[in-house]
Amino acid sequence: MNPANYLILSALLFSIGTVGVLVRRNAIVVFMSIELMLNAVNLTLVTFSRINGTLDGQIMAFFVMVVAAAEVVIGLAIILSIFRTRRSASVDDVNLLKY
Amino acid sequence: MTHATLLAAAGEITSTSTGEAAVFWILAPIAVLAAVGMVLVRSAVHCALLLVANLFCVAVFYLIQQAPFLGFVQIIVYAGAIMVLFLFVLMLVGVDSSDSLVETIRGQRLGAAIFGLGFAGLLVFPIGSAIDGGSAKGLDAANEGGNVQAIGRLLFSDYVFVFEAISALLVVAAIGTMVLGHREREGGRVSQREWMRRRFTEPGRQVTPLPGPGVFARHDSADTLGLLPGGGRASGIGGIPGVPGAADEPGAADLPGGRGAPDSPDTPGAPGAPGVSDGPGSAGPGSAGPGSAGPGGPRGSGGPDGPGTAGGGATPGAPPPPAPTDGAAADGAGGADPVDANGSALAGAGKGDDR
Amino acid sequence: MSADPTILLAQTQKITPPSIEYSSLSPLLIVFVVALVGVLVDAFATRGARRVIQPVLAGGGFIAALVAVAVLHGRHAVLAKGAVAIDAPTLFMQGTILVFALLSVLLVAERQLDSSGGAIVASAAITPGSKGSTAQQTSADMQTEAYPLMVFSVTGMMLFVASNNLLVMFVALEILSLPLYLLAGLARRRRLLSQEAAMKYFLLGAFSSAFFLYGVAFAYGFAGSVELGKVADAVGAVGKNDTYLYLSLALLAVGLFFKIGAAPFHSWTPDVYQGSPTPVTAFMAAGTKVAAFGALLRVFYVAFGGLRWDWRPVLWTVAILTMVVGAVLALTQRDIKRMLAYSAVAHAGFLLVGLAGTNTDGLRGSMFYLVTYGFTTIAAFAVVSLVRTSDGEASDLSQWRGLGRTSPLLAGTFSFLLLALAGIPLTSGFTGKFAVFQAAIEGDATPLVVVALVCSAIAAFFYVRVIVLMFFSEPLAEGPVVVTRPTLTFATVGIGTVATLVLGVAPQPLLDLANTAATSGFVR
Amino acid sequence: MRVDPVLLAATEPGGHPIHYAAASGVFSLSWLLIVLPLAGAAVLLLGGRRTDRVGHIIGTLAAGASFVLGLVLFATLLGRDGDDRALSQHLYSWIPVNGFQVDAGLLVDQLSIVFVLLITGVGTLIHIYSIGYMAHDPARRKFFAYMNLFLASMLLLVLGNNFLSLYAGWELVGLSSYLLIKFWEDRPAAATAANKAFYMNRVGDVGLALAIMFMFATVGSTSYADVFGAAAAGVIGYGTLTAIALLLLLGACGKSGQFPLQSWLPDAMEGPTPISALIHAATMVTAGVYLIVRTGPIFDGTQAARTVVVIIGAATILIGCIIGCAYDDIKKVLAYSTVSQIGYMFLAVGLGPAGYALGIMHLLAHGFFKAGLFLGAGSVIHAMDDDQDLRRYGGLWRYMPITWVTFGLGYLAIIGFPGLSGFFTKDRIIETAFDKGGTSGYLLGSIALLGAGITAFYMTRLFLMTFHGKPRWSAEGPDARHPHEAPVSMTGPMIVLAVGSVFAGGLFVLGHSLQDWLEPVAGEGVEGVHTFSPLVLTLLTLVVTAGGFAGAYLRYQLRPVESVARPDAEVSLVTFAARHDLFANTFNETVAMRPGQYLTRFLVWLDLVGIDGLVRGSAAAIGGLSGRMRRLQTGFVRSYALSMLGGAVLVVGALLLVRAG
Repeated sequence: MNPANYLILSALLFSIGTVGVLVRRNAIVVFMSIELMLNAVNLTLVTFSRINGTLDGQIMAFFVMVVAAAEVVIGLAIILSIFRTRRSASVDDVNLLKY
Repeated sequence: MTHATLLAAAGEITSTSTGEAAVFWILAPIAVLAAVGMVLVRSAVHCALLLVANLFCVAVFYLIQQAPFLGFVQIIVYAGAIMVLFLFVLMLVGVDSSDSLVETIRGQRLGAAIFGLGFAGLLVFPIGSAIDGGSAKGLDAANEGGNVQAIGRLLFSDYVFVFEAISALLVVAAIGTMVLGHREREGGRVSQREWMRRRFTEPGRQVTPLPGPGVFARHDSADTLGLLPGGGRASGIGGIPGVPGAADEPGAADLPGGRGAPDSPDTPGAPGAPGVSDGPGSAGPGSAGPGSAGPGGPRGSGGPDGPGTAGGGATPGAPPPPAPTDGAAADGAGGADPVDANGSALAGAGKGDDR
Repeated sequence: MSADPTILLAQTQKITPPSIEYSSLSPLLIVFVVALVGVLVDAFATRGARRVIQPVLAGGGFIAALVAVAVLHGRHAVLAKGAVAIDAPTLFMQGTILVFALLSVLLVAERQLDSSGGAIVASAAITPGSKGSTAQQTSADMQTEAYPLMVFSVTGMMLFVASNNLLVMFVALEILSLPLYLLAGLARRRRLLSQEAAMKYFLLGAFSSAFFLYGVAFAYGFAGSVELGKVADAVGAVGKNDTYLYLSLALLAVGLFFKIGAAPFHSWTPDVYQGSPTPVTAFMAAGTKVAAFGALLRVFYVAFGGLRWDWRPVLWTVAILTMVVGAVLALTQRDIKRMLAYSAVAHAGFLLVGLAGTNTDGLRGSMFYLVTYGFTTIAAFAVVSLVRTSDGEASDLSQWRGLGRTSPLLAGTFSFLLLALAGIPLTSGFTGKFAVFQAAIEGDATPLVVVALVCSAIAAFFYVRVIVLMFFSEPLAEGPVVVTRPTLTFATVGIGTVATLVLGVAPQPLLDLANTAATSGFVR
Repeated sequence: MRVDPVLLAATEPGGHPIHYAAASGVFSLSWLLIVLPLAGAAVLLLGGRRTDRVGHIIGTLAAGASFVLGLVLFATLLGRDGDDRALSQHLYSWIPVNGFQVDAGLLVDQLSIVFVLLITGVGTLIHIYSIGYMAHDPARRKFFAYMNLFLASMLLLVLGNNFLSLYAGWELVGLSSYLLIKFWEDRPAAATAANKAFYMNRVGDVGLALAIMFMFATVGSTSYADVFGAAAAGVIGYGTLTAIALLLLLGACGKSGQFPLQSWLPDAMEGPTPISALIHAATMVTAGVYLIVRTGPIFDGTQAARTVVVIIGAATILIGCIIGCAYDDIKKVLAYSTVSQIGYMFLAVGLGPAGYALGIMHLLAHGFFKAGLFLGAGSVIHAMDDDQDLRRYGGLWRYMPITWVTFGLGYLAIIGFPGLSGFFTKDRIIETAFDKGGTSGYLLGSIALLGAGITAFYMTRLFLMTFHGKPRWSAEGPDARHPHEAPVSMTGPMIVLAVGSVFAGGLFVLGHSLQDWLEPVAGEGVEGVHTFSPLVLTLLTLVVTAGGFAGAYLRYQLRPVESVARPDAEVSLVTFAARHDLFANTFNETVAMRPGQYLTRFLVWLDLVGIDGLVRGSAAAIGGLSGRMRRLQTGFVRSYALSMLGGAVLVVGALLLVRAG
């Protein structure tokens, strides 16, 4: 097996993540889909790290995890504050701003 | 692994060990299935668990791809901490909340399918063609002194600037949660005596403990509220038969706060309890008509500029109306379709319904 | 890098600490430290004191950083192990960001808009509709964390334009974005809209940054490094399989296009601009645009300069789409902030026209345009925040009817700013457009300029429509009130308007500056 | 005020030496020409109601002062050598970076000073007239402010020494015109007309803007000296030059109401009458002619573009004339007559250097007589309680003798009565058109000649229906009219203009004075071979004109005029013509018969539906598009994400395609 198969796997995961963002209505699930995308990118980075023979990819994946953690904190806080107002975590319900 | 090491010593690897291939071909489908499942299952908690499964698979891939540090970090931090945070919030939001499978935006599913597949195709095929003849250098040389050590070394030499910069991000995250979650106490601490006094003297307060969710009124007494399984007042939901919002998100109001919400909007809420008075119905997307006739409904829809007033809420100068909390006002506008409310302001611009 | 033989001896050796030229990073560091001090102030100062200390601290920090930028001028180096590039374009854009941030801080610090004072919510944690949510609209408090958040965001912006490394760029993108997501949700009035803006901005921003990150990953896959210079070297090298390169370019572009609000990645712009507190909108419109464009320029010129004939068609398409969408959609807007948001989209398109020239002139034109646009747009949003009803800002266009009769000075100023946005001669809008269009013509992008001209003709229509509405309609009986005493907002409007006029009449010094910066070019 | 760098630019190798001396002495004050009215406008607009009482005086004084200064400059220019009469004043460098040279400055030369005199002179007169005309308007101050603003803009337009100043003036003129058309905004028609003028002008403006961009792209400068130098030196390719010229022409057509952008001009008559006289007859609409003469060096290089100018001019002459016959609204008839007279000017300037001076000459003469006619019309409208319908006039000469005389002189001037200005200027254009030679010469000459005939017809019709015949109004009853002469402030300017209409033409033509004066700018008018001897042609023109006059006289003087226009179904002219052989003899007659009438109707239709519809239609289409695209912004995050993913797919796909390709 060629190590680059991981790349294909992560491309698939990334795409599934994008579809998740598009079709799910629960804001938290949408956000989880974004996490899935980031995770797929991490897999790509680690694989490239191996292909290139440098550890930079792994370092980057590490940083991505930290960034993702910070993003999760902010994101969940925002989602929660909306939930407390509207009693709904559905992204479709926040559509006062339009046209 | 040893095979790979040998190859790496010889230069480059074009194929991995059989063991790795086996692991890959077992775990990759699981990872993909977990991801697909995450997109498809209704329950948000199931989604989270499937994502955890996916993260585990990927962690294993890290391990077999000479990234043991990341593999464990993935399990400990990602699957362990971040996903727990997700689950925690899910619990907060309502553990049994699940998405409706009915798509309300026209063309969204189709578009998602087309673009999703297209995007996957655009990524997978070029990558597939790029793989041929490609080779991996392997990390044996880099990991010589130990993966963790090597990463640590890089982190504090080449990447030290990013490492420093990322601290800003963490501070921002901390401030952010505090801004959105922390509420400064006003007027000093309220003593227990004061609380109890309020509990009994303020009109309309529930003196006895509230019934659990799903408990129906046993009698007509005002101190026994009839609560529906969703947590809303029986009378409130009764006013909006068949509202999809209420049906879709029964758990949406299944919060301690929601449960404790007093039925009469002019009484102050229980400590920390948000005082949205009308349950999930008026927040639901489909709550047109009677559903929006909450206390603030007429006011919201009658405002001069639809969405604007909706969020704006009570005007400071105006005498306080009996119940117009601005959440309720907004709900009213949301239900009454803000576009229609002022749709005729500009000819041809945004008239009609938004759905 | 890591294959360095010293690593092999790892265990026994100490890490040699990298030398980081802190003096050259001083603008960044000053702003960063100010942000951290701001956090401490928030923790320890009393509520009343915070509202005074924070803006002074932030403003002072920005001024100090501006001084540092000025001192650094002429530096041309890659610092911090290839993480940061300090060169003339970087310093130019950092200075620009700082000036805009300074103006925005003035707007945030404004306390005399109405009885409550300030556009930032008293306590974001209070749920709209709950007890206290009405009271907090008139409360004299504000969420003073907004200042450190803003300063953090400025840190991110400054790093974004300075990053010489795609990873740093990604981190900077997040540092600039996360505070903005939060700030978007801090409007005092119309909390629901504000929270909605925060949520939309956050979800879409996170979505787009995932694309950006994927692009970074492919760049790494292609070049083995994410340093822009090394990517450029790899682009130049022959015989490499360049699939990853093109994927990387495309995905990075998606992320950056999102940030500048180019179509079809623009859809967050109107919603977020409308919902956010107006000072934050102004800050976003001016600051983020500069930062994102700075990064875009760097990525396209430095890392992928060798591929310019390949990305040109894409850039053309996106530029045309952006201009058309922005100009056409602004026509039928009823909310003034939303209209300005679409105008921001159209302006992103005009900026892309300059970039499409793919030459030094394009660089100069874009930088100049960013300055002119930023000043005008901050002043315009500041004016918007001055026209109020009892319910907050009178953002609906119909409420602006006849404003020219009731408060001619304000309406006149706003008209001037709108004319500048429309690109009428003797305003900075004209000189800016002229600079980018000229660059595009030089760069053989004449068809693009034709489209741009048609779009600016369309755009002029809706700007003029507002002017006509203000001056040639009868005022409403219960019209909005124009606030009369807001010193800080007046200062911002004044500075923005004067800059718009001066840059329209005598743009030469700034053009010279931009020219020097552009000709000295990016460091690699 | 430093020394003009134009000199340096103009002596570069390959550059055609175009010499503009630096302005000194009194000429260094030329910026005051613009600043005076601008200051007037500023005082009036910023002063608010405080200046209500003296507003008209301030405005008039500002215009007058500008005129006096113009006269001084003119006199000083007269005292200079013929070759030394172009003075460029450098004001400041706008964007002086390498390859980005934009200097702002003023150019006082033979051409611009003539325009300055016209603009400020007629402008001042009309300011004076407006004092009386607008006396009862509560917003008179604003009216004067806008008029001052207009003067300043127009002066900027003609005085700039580069295309950007010209463009700035061009846009400002459009703005003030818009404001003035819309002045009586409570009339819906005024608002509509203003918007229409705005649309149409934008179309033209885009042309001008593009032309400037092109110039800048090819020459790297927008100053007249550099651009003309480059054009003369052949630095600009023929194709580019033609494109620039055609785009300039588009701009000129928009502003001057030429085919196919003419239809805003008659609608613009919704504005107050002094505005119609000042802006939409005498000055602004001639900006197109100015532009073409000014950019003569560009048109010199491209015969194709010049041909287009000629064609547009000729087409517009006919269209204006024919439609002019069809209207009963006094101001609209005059408006179409303006359109057709400007057509003459376009025809003249399209004929090349030989015609430049003629075009300007006609422009100046037209400025006098058309302004006079409009002011007279205003006086009539004033007297008839704001009724503009010719069919309800009649026999007015008795009641308003001064208006009758002044209007009559203007009328005689426009139809080319021997000795009056139109006779000198229009005849020369017809002559030059014939002299062009060949088939095209005959064709153009014939059209111009025919135009003269039709002009005589409809102007006579207008004149007779207004002042002669039996009154078709009554002094009693609910609709009682009490026509009266206008106050002195109104008749004064009318008299001055009438005198101008009588003598201007002769003054210009005598001893080739204007031609010689303009020669350094416009180039030498080569006295070509005459197709017809001037005498023959003059007689021919007179005959045709007399024919037109006779036709109208027979129809509208000897026969009663219905006070209500006949419905279209009854083709009045044709029945009439059938009964009267005499009438059929005249040249006009053949045009006014059935085909003519169809043509008229078709042109009116085209005017209202075709072009107008096109412009309006595209505006509506964009509006509709906007309304539809707006729906895409559904407010759902997921839709936005979908569009982003779509965009990502497109970007990735496109780049992979580029890679594969």
